Amino acid sequence: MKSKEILTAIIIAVLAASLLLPSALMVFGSPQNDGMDSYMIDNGQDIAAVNNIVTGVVFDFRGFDTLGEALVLFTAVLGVTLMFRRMKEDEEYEYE
Amino acid sequence: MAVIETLNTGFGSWNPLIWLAAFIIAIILAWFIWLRGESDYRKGTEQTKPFISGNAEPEKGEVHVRGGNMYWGFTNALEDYYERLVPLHSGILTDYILWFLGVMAIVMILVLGGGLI
Amino acid sequence: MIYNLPFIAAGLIIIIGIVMMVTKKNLIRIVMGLALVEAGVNLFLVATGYIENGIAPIFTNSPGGEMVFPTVQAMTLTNIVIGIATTALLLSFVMIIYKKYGTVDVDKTGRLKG
Amino acid sequence: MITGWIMENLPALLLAVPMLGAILTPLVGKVSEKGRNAWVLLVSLAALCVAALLTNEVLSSGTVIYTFGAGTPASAIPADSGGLPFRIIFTVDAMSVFMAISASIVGFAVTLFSIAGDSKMSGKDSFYALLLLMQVGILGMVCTGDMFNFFVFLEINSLAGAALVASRVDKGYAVEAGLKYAVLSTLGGLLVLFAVGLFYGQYDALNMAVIADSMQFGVLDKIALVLLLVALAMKSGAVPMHFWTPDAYSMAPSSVTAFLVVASQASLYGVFRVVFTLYNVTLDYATIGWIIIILGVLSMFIGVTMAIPQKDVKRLMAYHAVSQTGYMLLGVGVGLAVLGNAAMMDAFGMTAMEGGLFHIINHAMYKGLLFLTAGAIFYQAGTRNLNKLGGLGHEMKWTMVFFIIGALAIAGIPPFNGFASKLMIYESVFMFSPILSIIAMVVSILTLASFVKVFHSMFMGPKLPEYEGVREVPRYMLAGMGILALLVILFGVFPQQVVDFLITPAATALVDQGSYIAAVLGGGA
Repeated sequence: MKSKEILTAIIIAVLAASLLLPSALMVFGSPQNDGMDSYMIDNGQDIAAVNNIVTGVVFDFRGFDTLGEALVLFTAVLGVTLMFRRMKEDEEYEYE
Repeated sequence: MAVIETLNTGFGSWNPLIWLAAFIIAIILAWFIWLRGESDYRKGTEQTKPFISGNAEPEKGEVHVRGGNMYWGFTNALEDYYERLVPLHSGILTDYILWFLGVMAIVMILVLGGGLI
Repeated sequence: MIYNLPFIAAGLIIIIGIVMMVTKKNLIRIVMGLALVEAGVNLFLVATGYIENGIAPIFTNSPGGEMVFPTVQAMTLTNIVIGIATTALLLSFVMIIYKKYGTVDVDKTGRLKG
Repeated sequence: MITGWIMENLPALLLAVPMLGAILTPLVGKVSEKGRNAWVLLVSLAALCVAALLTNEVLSSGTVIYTFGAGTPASAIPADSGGLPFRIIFTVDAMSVFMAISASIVGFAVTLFSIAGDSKMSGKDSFYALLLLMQVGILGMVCTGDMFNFFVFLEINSLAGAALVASRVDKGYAVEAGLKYAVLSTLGGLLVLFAVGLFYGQYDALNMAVIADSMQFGVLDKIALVLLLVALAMKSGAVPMHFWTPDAYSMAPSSVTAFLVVASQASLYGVFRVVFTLYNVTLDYATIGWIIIILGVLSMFIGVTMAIPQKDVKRLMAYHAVSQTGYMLLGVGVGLAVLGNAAMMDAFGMTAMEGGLFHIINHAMYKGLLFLTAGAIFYQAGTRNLNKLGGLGHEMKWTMVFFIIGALAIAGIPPFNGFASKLMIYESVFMFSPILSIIAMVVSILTLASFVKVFHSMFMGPKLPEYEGVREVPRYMLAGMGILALLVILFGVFPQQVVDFLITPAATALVDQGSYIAAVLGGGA
């Protein structure tokens, strides 16, 4: 099992390097601005009629994502109820 | 007609309708041969019983060749290969995650290192 | 000032989560590792939209000045809810596995194999 | 007027119909069981109709753009956006409708099958709601033109899938399979989200067309590419990341398994979309192409050799699903490897891609059919163990016929649809590299061999005493299988029409990055 641990360490090291590489290449505090976000900040009050721009993004500009988020929650609730349902007598299959 | 149904693969073509016609002709032929079979065959009589030189018929379950018996020779011939391959499917979640991350690490090296080589 | 520290922290949290997922033997800890990865990704997302000395993108009583980017914050909010839903479903799986198998050891729950 | 409204809002309706259906299913189920079955059937039929209308619309008049929340949904850049698409935009091109129509057909057949096939199960309100939610996830993934939206639908898809895999608890085995699927796909999904964050940090954009337009292929883009590529390839079940596939496919109810095949293909669509639309020629296409080819060849070979010694029929078929995914990766990988070379692309690259894409819809049909027949066997015989089954052909004649059709199609025997796409892959890959083509043919032969085994041990042999009471399955199940069997034959007999109508536009849409960008951003890109 020694070689497996070494392999694990190598994999983790490579992934760590590649996930930490962005922190060396991106500059914190001055993001790239191609106009999308500044446009939202400048015009969000007019278009979405909100003072909190994040609210405007969540419920208007990207409202469809929020619907998707609610669906994920719905999915998880259905999944959990499916797991803890009362099962019939001979429903379960004996896997061999 | 022949042009419409022909599949062009870029190098040649293949016409499934001819195949289909051959298929249907083969089935009709088989049906024809079957029709000419023994006319005194009667269902439910002793004719339908298997004839095993007068010996008693074994249990139905023993006659049937089960799935596990098939390709025994194949898997036995490739035993070395299967002995290496099957244990990889260990069923342990941690191993599966490691395989996923391992492939990701390899591809990461290939793609990021591609500029250096 | 705090040069790129949030990005480094996000990367480190993700890596800690991944290490936890591949080294721990308890299924609940594996799910916790997943939650850590998710936290790291969330931190990374929020950090990409920060502007130095920026204020929250809220105009009510705003002190004035540059505002940080709102899109990533909205995305993070969405992802937090998705993460909670996922974690809840996974933990309920682990509960059923414990009920049926009597163990949450990852080595002993690997019964489907080959 | 109402037709005009429907035609205008087709992309939204494509999702809204199953979404609303899923939310109302538990409520309808409270009223009556029969009503719920009819409701689910109706919803999935309506979704199929919408998908067909949308396919017709896209193939006749080009890419459809749908902007959520803007004044007019059809405007690519909404009036209030200041020249930038900051709202969520659905970009439905030929490739998207190709995936959507195949998912909807399988979804309808699966629902029809499941009405009778899962009647022994409890908790069916949640079950059907989750089935429809999974359809929402798949359709959303293939239609969206927004990276974060793609992630959200990916999560819906994998969570609903995991819950459905675990739905027949089966003394904990099914839950174990569901846990493996859920953990791996959630980890993959989070890495996809990290890649989305990388794109956002560089280009301040989430729309695929905008990202594709400003793609630089710097170091960060390379990292994002690897994260997206490997995570989505894992979700589509490519070797050596396929380990969850046999577990999840074998323990899920059969109707769900047939649908999980489509869910995996939606992730495969994600791989192709990322590679071709986001990066296209900017990436090092030879390297990435070869990576995809190697994944494909490994999938084909290891998948089929692992299938041969299996004794659980659904596990065996699951390994074949891995193996067939390899064909798609091989075909499209060859297309990618010669992407920048116009002469080679004309000579065989396009044909290889068309073969790979044609195989997607063919695989969805025949593998769905095979899993449904396995489900019919399990429904009647109560076991999936090939060492126990036997002699079922005497009573289950229709199931046997459907199984033969599916098995011949997957083995690439003419005149069924598997042959058509495999022929295209063999011939074009032979021009690229003969050895790959030969491997593909050998894998096909091994596939046939292992299905001979399955056929013999399930249907042949004397009537066994333990299956005395076995009868043909109910009509609904036969109808579900019949639809898919009919399509398998039709696609096999008229392949050129299908290729001309669906596949060539899809392959062209995939390769032609410029027109995708132009459809969203307008003008020459």
